[in-house]
Amino acid sequence: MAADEENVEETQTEESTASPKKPAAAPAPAGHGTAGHGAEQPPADPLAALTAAGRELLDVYLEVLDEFDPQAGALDDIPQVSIEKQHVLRACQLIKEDPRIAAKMLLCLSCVDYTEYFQVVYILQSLEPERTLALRIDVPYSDASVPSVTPVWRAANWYEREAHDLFGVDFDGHSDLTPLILYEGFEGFPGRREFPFNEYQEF
Amino acid sequence: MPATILLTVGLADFIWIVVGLFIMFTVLSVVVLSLTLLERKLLARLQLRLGPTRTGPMGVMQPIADAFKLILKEDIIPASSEKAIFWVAPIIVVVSAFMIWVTIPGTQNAVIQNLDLGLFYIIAFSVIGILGLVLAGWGSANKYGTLGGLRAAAQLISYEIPIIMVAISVGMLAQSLDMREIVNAQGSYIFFLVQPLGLVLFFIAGLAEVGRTPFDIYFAESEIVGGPFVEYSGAHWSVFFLAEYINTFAIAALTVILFFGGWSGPGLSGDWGIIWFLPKVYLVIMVIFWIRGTFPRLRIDQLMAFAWKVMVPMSFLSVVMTAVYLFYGWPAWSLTLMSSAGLFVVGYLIYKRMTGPTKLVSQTRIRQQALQDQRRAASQAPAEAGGD
Amino acid sequence: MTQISENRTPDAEPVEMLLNMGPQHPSTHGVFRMVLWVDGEKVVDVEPHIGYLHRGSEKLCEGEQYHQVITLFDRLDYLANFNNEQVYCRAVEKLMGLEVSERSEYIRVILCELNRIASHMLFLATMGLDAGAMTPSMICFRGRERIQALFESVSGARMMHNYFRIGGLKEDVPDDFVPQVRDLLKLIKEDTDESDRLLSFNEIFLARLKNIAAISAEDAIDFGLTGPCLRASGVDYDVRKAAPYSVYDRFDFDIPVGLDGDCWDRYYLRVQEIYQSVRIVEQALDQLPDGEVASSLGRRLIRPPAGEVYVRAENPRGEIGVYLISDGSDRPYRIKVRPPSFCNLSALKLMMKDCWIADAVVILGALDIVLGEVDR
Amino acid sequence: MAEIIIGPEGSGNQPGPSLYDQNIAGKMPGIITTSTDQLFAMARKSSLWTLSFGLACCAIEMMSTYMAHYDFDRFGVVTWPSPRQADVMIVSGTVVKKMADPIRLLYEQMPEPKWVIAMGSCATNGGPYYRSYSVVMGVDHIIPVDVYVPGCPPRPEALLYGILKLQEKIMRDAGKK
Amino acid sequence: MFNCLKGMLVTLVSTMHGLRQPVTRQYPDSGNLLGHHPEPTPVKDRFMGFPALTWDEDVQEPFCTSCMVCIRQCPTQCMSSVMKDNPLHEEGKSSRRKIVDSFEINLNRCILCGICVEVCNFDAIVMTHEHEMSDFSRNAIRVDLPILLENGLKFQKETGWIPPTQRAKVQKGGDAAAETTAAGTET
Repeated sequence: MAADEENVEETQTEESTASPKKPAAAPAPAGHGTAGHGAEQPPADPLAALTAAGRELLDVYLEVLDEFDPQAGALDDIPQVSIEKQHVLRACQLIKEDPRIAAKMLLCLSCVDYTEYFQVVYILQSLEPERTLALRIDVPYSDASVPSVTPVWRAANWYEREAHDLFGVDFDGHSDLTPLILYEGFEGFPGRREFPFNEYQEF
Repeated sequence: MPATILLTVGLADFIWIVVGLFIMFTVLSVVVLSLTLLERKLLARLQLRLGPTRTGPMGVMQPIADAFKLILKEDIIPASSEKAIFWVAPIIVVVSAFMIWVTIPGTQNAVIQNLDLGLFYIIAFSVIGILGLVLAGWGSANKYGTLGGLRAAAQLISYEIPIIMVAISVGMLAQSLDMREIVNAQGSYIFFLVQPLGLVLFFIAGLAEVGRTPFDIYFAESEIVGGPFVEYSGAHWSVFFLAEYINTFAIAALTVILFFGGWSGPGLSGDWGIIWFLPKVYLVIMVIFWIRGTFPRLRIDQLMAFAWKVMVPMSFLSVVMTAVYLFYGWPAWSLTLMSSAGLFVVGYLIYKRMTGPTKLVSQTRIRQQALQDQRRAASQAPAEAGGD
Repeated sequence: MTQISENRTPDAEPVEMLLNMGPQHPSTHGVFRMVLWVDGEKVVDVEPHIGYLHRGSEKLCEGEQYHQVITLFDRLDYLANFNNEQVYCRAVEKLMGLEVSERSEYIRVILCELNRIASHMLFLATMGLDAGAMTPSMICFRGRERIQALFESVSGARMMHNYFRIGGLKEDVPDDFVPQVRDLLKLIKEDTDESDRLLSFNEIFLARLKNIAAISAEDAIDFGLTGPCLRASGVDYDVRKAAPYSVYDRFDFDIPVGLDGDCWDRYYLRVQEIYQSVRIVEQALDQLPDGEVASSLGRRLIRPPAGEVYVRAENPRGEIGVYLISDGSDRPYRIKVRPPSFCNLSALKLMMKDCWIADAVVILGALDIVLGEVDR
Repeated sequence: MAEIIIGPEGSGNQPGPSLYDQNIAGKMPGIITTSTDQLFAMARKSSLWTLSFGLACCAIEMMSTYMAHYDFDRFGVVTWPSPRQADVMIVSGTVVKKMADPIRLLYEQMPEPKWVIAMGSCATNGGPYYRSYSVVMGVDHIIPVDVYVPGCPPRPEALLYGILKLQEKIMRDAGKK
Repeated sequence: MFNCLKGMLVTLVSTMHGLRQPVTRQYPDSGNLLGHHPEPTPVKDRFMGFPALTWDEDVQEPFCTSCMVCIRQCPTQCMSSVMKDNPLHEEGKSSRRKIVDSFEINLNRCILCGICVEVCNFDAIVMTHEHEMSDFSRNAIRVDLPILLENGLKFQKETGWIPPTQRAKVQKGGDAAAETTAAGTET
């Protein structure tokens, strides 16, 4: 009988600690250079997860984007560079056209809401040799607009429309930012953190 | 109108026509019900299924339930449609379908009104149905419907020509356009033996004429969701359905009459010939359903090209061959030979036309194989080098 | 809709007709809407509209605990449930630095490959239906039904399995799993052979599919196509080979590659992929080790350390990517899925240049989209 | 979703007797009506043509049901692409707000008598997406539903059982008059 | 041309094959009709149907103590329950201090994921093989404690269900007994 009781308590304590709580402060974006990490974390090397080949690639990557003051980082084991948002179009062109990287494919364009600013993460792929890269830009809430990269990769078209739908980020130079997946007349930006969940009402 | 008919045909004939029409209507309705059941059961068997089993024993009541339900369904006339045309179109289709049967004989005597120009009459009336389809598509004020109607017009008129040509060649062989005469002319040998080319052309064109797979383009379900019938519901729609199956039956019956000797067969004479006639017709219909269960659908441009580049020239050829044969009075096997040669040409033409993509495929495969070998060699080479 | 009609003025000659396909249309594979401008039977332009199945999965994931998210991932690409579960579990495992036991990796691979076969079989079925042939669909569904029966005996559900766990599996496979799968593979081969004989080289089918919507490798890469759609254009890119994950580097299999990048290549490539998947499963069954499969986490609540990770995998429809951000709590901070069909579909406009209405249906069918994944 | 159809109390959202049925009943003399009603109901229940209409995950199981292994055709259930020729609408999958209007339109395009089956938990009440901002909490907020098939997705057998239930309902409704 | 004919042959062969053996299962029927596969497909052992609560035969009470773990872990939150003091515990018959007073599951909402079974510490909830529960109204399939227990009992009887934790013990105990019969069983 004691075992049962214990079990109950154990689960409950576990549950109580597990209660949903919003992060008091947004997690430190991993890609912000050397000093970008939160104080509570041990000052680990952000590039620790990179393999040797990854580091090599990162060096090349930094060299290619030298003119935009890039900051090195790593998205887990993917080499990553952060730049200022106004350079993104030119940088993307360089990344695509430079033979040393030749990231011909845009795999993913993700928008993340850190409650104070957005981050737009481009995950890129070069096919020969097969390598993955990440490019990250910060977008402030007050001025949520980014140069569109549709001239570089046509794949960005729908991704940008989607991000515009869900997060309200404007993409300058995009030909058609009409709602893609939300219906016309939807209010708010559901991707943002402050957008509430529905409360279910039983009928 | 009735008065003039009375004057020309006489009272007894008139009564017989009315009674005959009624009998025809009943028989054809039963036939359509049986066909829908046959189609569902046969298709199910082709597809490893069982088909209807739960309505009556083995599902035999299924078509009756369907018919009842369709008649009881609400009949919607869309607000934006041309109401008169919307109403009239199914009637045109079904009347033309029924009118064909006035002169198609089941046996020597089982015919409502035999006509000397029976074949001509049938072909003439079968064209009227197209008008109904076009009107239905246009009148329902639906874009799918309009597209379907236009497709129907293009398709059916194109395939009308080979049918006419083949019918002419058969008429020349039998020296008559009277359906009974045509059957009687096949006493010694059925025309299939002397005109295999004609049969193949007639059957393919007939499939196209009733819109059966692979020619079910004007109501292609996955493309234009039912074409001209998209806005029809309830009884109106069932009328189209009825017409479609009557036409299928008519094409099968015509195939049998023109090429397989109709009701003539060993052992049975007179009106008992119906026992030969019906199984033959149903066999042809089963082949139609079999084809339906196997083939995908053609595209409209491929269909038209096939009609005008293969079917029409070859049907002309068939007429010419028959004419030559008759003019010189050659023995029957010479026509068989010529016709078979023509069939071979058709086969070759189809082969040429249709194997274009197959050739592309084989080329692709060869290149692909080469590429893969190359790749494999490339991937093995460094491994070996590393091993060394 | 208003802006659509403004785009095209009726002054221009020839007048084009606007044809609306979907959201309910027999061949849109769910609820996808495309607006075609047609000139007679020719398609002049196309405007795809998605979002008719946008369920907000990514947002919902932020409100679910890590193990509950698996149920939502099941329903993303509802034809490749195991593959989706696998990529999500791998993402969390990578974040936590968990090692998964050999046996569970092998079982995952076996189930994923079987799921790939099931998905491709559904593709063959719908491809036949789109082209107007009914029987292949029945044959393919017979095979699919067998695979689903196996899934049911393994995971307890035919489609939404919820079987993979972070760090392992829910439970071990049943005792007769290996002989069962071996029997199944034979039947799958038979079914595929039969459907292949029936449809693949049928002249009408070839005429309908060959040289339709051919796109070049450059275009395909630029549009971010992945999976069979990319490989049909001749690009030899498959995540299973290019960046082997799980235990895929231990198997010997080929990546079928097309050359022309047309619909038929896309179709036939999938037929060949079924055989390759069968090969993988056979090898995996031979190598299947013994051992523990249950997750080392047990019933503990999962709290990965703060960080982010991007994990890729090869789904039946292409490359799926999961971009997962954790803030150290028990719920993910953000999950972004890179859906393969989403990118494949965005190239629709290019593919439907200058085709016929009947082709439009076939092109869409050959893309093999799953709307649950496109809209999320 | 401007308006919500609310059925009679206590019965969920069941549709009342349709106008069309009432008309037929009104035209027929009493005794005949009962038996003909039964007869008509038998015809109707044996020939339920569905609108081929898949929304999400459940659509795949619905397709399985049509295919050889389960064979919906045995029940006389065949699928037609146009709503005009359909009797039953199987709402199979999540109903999203963007899709709500088309679904309602389709329902209105179907001729009477017509029935709706809500297949799966999403179509019944939102299912796993009950917290989503874009999902309708059950298709019965938009159109009246006759039979609810629970499950996520329901096995094909469960859907067949739902059809049997619907047949039962059709017969029962005919007996009531 | 050749391939077209080959395709026709395939359908014909499958017909001939099919004349003997269509794959269709006749779902509600349990007999006759050409003798084809009379029985509907049986569900597999592991099939996850709708959840139900189990009944402890030893003590004659539910296993469930209403600890709310499943309720919190349910992705769709389709359950609710109320806890009460266990009268049997006061009598000393049962080891459970608390017992379930009422339990409600909205099966319409349930997505059959099996998480509740997995997290349950008391073997109190099972996924039964029940899956045909269509009904005419929206909330008809909202089941409460008696029905849940009834379903659970049915499932227990049908499958000879042993609580998973005890199952492990039984297996271990069996092994231990086989190896060392002398050793006493430990609780």
